[in-house]
Amino acid sequence: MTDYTTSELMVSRASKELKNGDVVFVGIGVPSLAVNLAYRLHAPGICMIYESGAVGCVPKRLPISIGDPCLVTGSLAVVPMLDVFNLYLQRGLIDVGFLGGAQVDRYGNINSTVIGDYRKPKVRLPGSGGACEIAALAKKVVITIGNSKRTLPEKVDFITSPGYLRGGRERETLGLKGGPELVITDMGVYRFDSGTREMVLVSIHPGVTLQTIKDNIGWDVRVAQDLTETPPPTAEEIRIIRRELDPQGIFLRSKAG
Amino acid sequence: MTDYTTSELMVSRASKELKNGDVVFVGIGVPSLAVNLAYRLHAPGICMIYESGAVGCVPKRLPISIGDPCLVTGSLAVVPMLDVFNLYLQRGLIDVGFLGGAQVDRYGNINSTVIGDYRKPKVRLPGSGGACEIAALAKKVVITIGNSKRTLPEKVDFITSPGYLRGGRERETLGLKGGPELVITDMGVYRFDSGTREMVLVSIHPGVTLQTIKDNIGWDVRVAQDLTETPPPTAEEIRIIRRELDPQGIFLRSKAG
Amino acid sequence: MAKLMTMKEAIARFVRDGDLVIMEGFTHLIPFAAGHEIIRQRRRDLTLARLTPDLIYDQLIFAGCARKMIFSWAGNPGVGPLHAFRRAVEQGKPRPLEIEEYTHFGMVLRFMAGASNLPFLPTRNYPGTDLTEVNPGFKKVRSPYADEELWCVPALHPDVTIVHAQRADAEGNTQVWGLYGVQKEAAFASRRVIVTVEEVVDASVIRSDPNRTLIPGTIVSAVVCEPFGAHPSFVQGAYDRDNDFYVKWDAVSRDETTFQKYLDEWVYGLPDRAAYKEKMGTRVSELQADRQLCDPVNYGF
Amino acid sequence: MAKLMTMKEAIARFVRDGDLVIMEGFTHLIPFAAGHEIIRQRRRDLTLARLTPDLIYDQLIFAGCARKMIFSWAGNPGVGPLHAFRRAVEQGKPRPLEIEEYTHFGMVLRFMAGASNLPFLPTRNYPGTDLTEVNPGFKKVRSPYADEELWCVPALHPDVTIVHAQRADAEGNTQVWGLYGVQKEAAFASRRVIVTVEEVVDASVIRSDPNRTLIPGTIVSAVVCEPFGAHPSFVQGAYDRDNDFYVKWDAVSRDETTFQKYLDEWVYGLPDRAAYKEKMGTRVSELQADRQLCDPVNYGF
Repeated sequence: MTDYTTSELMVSRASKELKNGDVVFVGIGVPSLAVNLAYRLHAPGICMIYESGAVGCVPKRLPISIGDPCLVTGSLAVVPMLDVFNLYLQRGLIDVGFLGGAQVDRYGNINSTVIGDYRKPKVRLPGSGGACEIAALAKKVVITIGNSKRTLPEKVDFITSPGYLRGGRERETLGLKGGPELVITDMGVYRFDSGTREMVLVSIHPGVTLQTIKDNIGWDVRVAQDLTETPPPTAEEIRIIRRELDPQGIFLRSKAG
Repeated sequence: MTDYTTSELMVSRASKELKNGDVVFVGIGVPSLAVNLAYRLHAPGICMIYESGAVGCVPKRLPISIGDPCLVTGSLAVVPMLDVFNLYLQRGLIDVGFLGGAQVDRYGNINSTVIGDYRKPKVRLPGSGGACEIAALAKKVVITIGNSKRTLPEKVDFITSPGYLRGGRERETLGLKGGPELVITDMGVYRFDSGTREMVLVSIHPGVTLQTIKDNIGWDVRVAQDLTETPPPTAEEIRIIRRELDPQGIFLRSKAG
Repeated sequence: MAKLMTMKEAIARFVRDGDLVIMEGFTHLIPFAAGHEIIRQRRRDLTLARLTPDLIYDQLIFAGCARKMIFSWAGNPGVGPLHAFRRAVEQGKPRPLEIEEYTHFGMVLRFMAGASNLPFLPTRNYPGTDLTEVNPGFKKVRSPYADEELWCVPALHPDVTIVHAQRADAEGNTQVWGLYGVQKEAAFASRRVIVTVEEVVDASVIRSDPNRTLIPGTIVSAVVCEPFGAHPSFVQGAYDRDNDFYVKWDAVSRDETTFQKYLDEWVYGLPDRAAYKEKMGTRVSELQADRQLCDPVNYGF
Repeated sequence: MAKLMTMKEAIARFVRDGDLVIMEGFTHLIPFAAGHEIIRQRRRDLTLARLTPDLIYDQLIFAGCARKMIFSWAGNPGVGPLHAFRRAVEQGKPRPLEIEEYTHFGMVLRFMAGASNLPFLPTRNYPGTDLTEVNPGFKKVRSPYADEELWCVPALHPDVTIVHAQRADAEGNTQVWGLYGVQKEAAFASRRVIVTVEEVVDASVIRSDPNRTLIPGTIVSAVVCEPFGAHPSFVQGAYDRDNDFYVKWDAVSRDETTFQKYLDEWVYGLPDRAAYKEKMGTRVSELQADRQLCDPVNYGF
C-alpha cells in the first residue's frame, strides 16, 4: 500500500464528509484540499463558496489565500461579502463549513482569539474572522486541528466560535442550529455524543495507539465502543493530492489545519 | 414675449429650485422636465437619480416611466433599489425630491393612497410607491399639483407622505429632517411659514387673480406680504422644453404633475 | 434533477393554489409570460406580492387567481389606474381582494429580511405617515444604543419567486444588467425560484463574467428559456418597453368585456409564449434593441 | 472643485491626525500606496478599522500612526501572525494599541449600518461566543414580531475611507470587478472618500457599463491615479498577489530592526508609488496578469 503523510490522511478523511450537491464554505489548507479532492472524485456537483465572495470556484492553481485571484477567474459568481454572510450563511444555504483554531475543547468550542486572559493575553491570536458566524450558522461544521494537550484542552481559554458550549442542550436553547459534527486530528477522528454533546473518539489513524491519544488530550476522553481504524487514503487520492492539488507540497509539508 | 402653457411655466419655475451639484430624486412628468431643463441651463453638474436605480442619467429620449431603458444606457451607475433607499435616500445624499399626489393639505402632507375611508375608499389611488420615504428622508421636497378645492383641502383624507403634519414643530419632534419647501400649482407658488409651517402663497402666475386662488383652495390661505408674480418661462426655456425635452408634447399637453 | 423545462412544466410543478408568489422586475424584466401561464393553468387563491402590481397582476386579479395582494404602488405607470385592481378593491369584483400595503422601501426591506433569515429590518422611514395606522405589519423597535425608536417591517417568506433575466445557464446561474430592481432579495427570500430567460447559455458564458451573476443556481428550482417573455415590459439589450401597449391597456382594461376579450385572445387562446411572439408579428422587430456593447474587462491574474 | 490629485495631496487634505480611517479591500485591492503615504506624512493617533488589518495596518502600527484598531481577523493570511500588531497588544510597543474586536459579519454590518444611517443592524449570529462578553459594542434587541432576541452591532461612522480600484473617472465614479469585499459599504458610511485607481478613464468608459460602478462620484472627495497601488496585494485583471512578499514578510516583520529597515528603504526612502514601482524592477512584469476578457453585453434599447 501507498505511503502517505498524516495531512494527506486528514484530507482524505475530511473529503468523505462531503456529499455531491453540498454547498461548502471553504477555508485554506486541509479544508480546501479536502473539498477539491471530493470535487474530483465523488462530488462533482459540490458548490464551493469562499468568504471572500467567490462562488462556484474552479481554481486553476492551489489558492494561497481565501481571496486568491484564481478563485474569481471562471467562477460562477462573485458577490459582496455582506451577501455571503446575510444571503448564504445566515439564510441557511451553507451545508458544511470547515474550521480550525488554536484550541478545541471537550464540547467542540473553538478558540482562535487569545491564549490566557483576553485583556493581558499570553498569546494574541488572529481572532474570529468569519469563524464565529460559520460555527453559528452553517448546517454542519467539520473541525481540523492537531492532537495535543495544548490544542485539545478540557475547556478553551476563550470561546471564539460556539460548539455545544457546556454540552447537553445549551446550544439549542440559545437558538443555534447545526453545530460541530466531526473533529479530525493528526491522530484520530472524533464525533459528538447526541446527548452529552461531548467529543467521542470514533477512529484512530493507522499506527497510533489509544494510549498515545489519551496522553495527548486535555481530559479523560470517551471512546466509542465500535472504535475503528481511520481508512488510509487510496492511491488515487494520493495521486490527485500530490499531482493536481498541491504539487509543490505548500500545505501538506506544513502542519495540519 | 413668448406664449407658453401653464405646465411650461411650472417646469420653468421648478427648475429654478435646483442648484448645480444637487443630487436630485427625479419623477416622471413635470419634475423630469424641470431637472433636465436645469441640467441644460444653470446646473450642468446636477446628478439625477431615479428610484429604479439609475444614477447620473443622460436620457437620449424623454423617459416615459421611471424605469425607462433610456435612463440606463450611458448612465454613471445602476444600483439595486435597496441601495437607492438605504445608501442614497436614508443616508441623506438626496438634496431635492419631487413629489405630486391627489391631495396636498395646509401643512404639506400628501395623499396618494385613498379618497374617502381607507377600508371603503371612494377612490382607490396607487399608493405611496417611494413617495413616503422621499418625503421623510430627502433634504428638501418640491411638490407639484393642480390648484383646486379638491386637490388642496385643509386636511388630506390620508397622510401617505408626511409634510409638517399638524404644523409647528411636530415633524421635527418625530425625528424627521427636511420637509416640503415649495408647492408649485397651475395658479401659483407656495412656501411654508417657518413657525406655523402652513402653506403661504408667495407668487401668482401671470393672468391669475388672488380671488381665483382663494376660490380654489380648501382653507383661508395666508398670502405673503411681498406677494409677487411668477416669472414666465424665457424664450430659451420654451425652446429647450419644446424642441429637446418633450418634442411630442407627451407630458405638457396632459395635465400637470 | 434537470432544471431546464418548459414554462407549462415549471408553473405546474412549482406554483400551487394558495401560494405566496412574487413575480418581480421593476419596469424592467417583468415575467409576463409566466403570469400568462399561471392564468392559463387557473391557479387560485394566490397571494401576490410585488412593489408595482403593474399590468401583470391586474391580469391575474381579473382572471380570478388572486386572493390577496401585498404591494406599494398600484398603477399603470404614466398612464392611469389599474382597473381590475380598483374594481376588486372598490366593488369586490370578480372577488374581494385583501390588500396589505407598504412603500417601495418597506417592500424591499421585507424581501431583504426574508432573504437574510431575519425576523425584521429597521428603517428611519415612517414617522407621520398614516400607513402605520392601517397596517399592523409596521412595528416599532427601541435602539439599544441611543434613546430612539425605529419603525420595522416584517420578513416576507414567499413560496415561490419568479424572475425574468437576460441569460442563465442550465443550472440557473442567472445574469442581469440594466435595472436590477429587487429580484435578488426576492429570490433569496423564497422557498422556490423559477428563472425565465431570453437565452440559456453555456456555463462558460456565465463564468467569463462572474460579477454579473445576480442569482446563483443553488437557489433555483427551474430554468425556462422564454424569449420575449417580458413583453410588454422590456429587456435591456434585447427589446424596448412597449409603451403603446401600456397606453392602450387603459381602454382595454377599463371595460370588463374588452379585458376578457384580451385574455381570451392573448392568454387562453394561445398555447405558449412562442405563439404569443408569433402573433405579435412585426411589432417584435419594431421593439428590437439597438446594439450598444460595453467595453469588456479583464479577469486574468 | 477638481477631485483628481496626487496621493501626497489627497492624504494631506483628507486624512487628519486622530481620524477614524478605513482602508478596505479583502485580499484584493488593498490600498498599500495610500498606507505608505500616511506613514510618510507621519499621521498620528489614527483609529484604524478593517476586517483584516493585514500587512498594511501592521506597517501603520509599527510606524506609530495608530492609537486604536477595530478589526475581526489580524493575521498574515496563510503565513502567520502580524508581528507589529502582536508586539503592540502583548508588549505595548511602539505604543499601546487599544483594540475593538468583532467578526467579519459584524464588521460588514457595522459598515452597512453606517452607510444606511441606521444606529445598528441585527443578526442571528453571536449566541454563545465570548466576544460579546469582552466587547460592550454588542447589544441585544427584542424582536417586535416574535418572542426572540437578536444581537446587534452599532453603526460605524469613519472620517475617511480609502479604497483602491481598477478604474474611475475624474469625478470618482469607480468600477470594480473580481472580489468586491466590503468597499461599497465602507465608502457610503464615511464622511470623506479617497479613491485610488490603476487607471483614470474617460466618463464614457464608465457609462459604457454602468452596472459595474461600485462607488458613485457623488460621495468621493479625491481621485488618485496610482498604478501598482495595491502591491503586494492584487488587482484582478492587472497584477497577481505577490505571495512571496507575504511569506517573506514574516521574517522581515518579526525583527524590529529589519522591519524598520524595510520602512526606511521602501516608504520613508521613496517619494511616491511611481518610485516604488520603479524600484520593484522586473517583479512588476512577473506579476502582470494574463489576458482573459469577459464577453461584452448589450446596453442598447
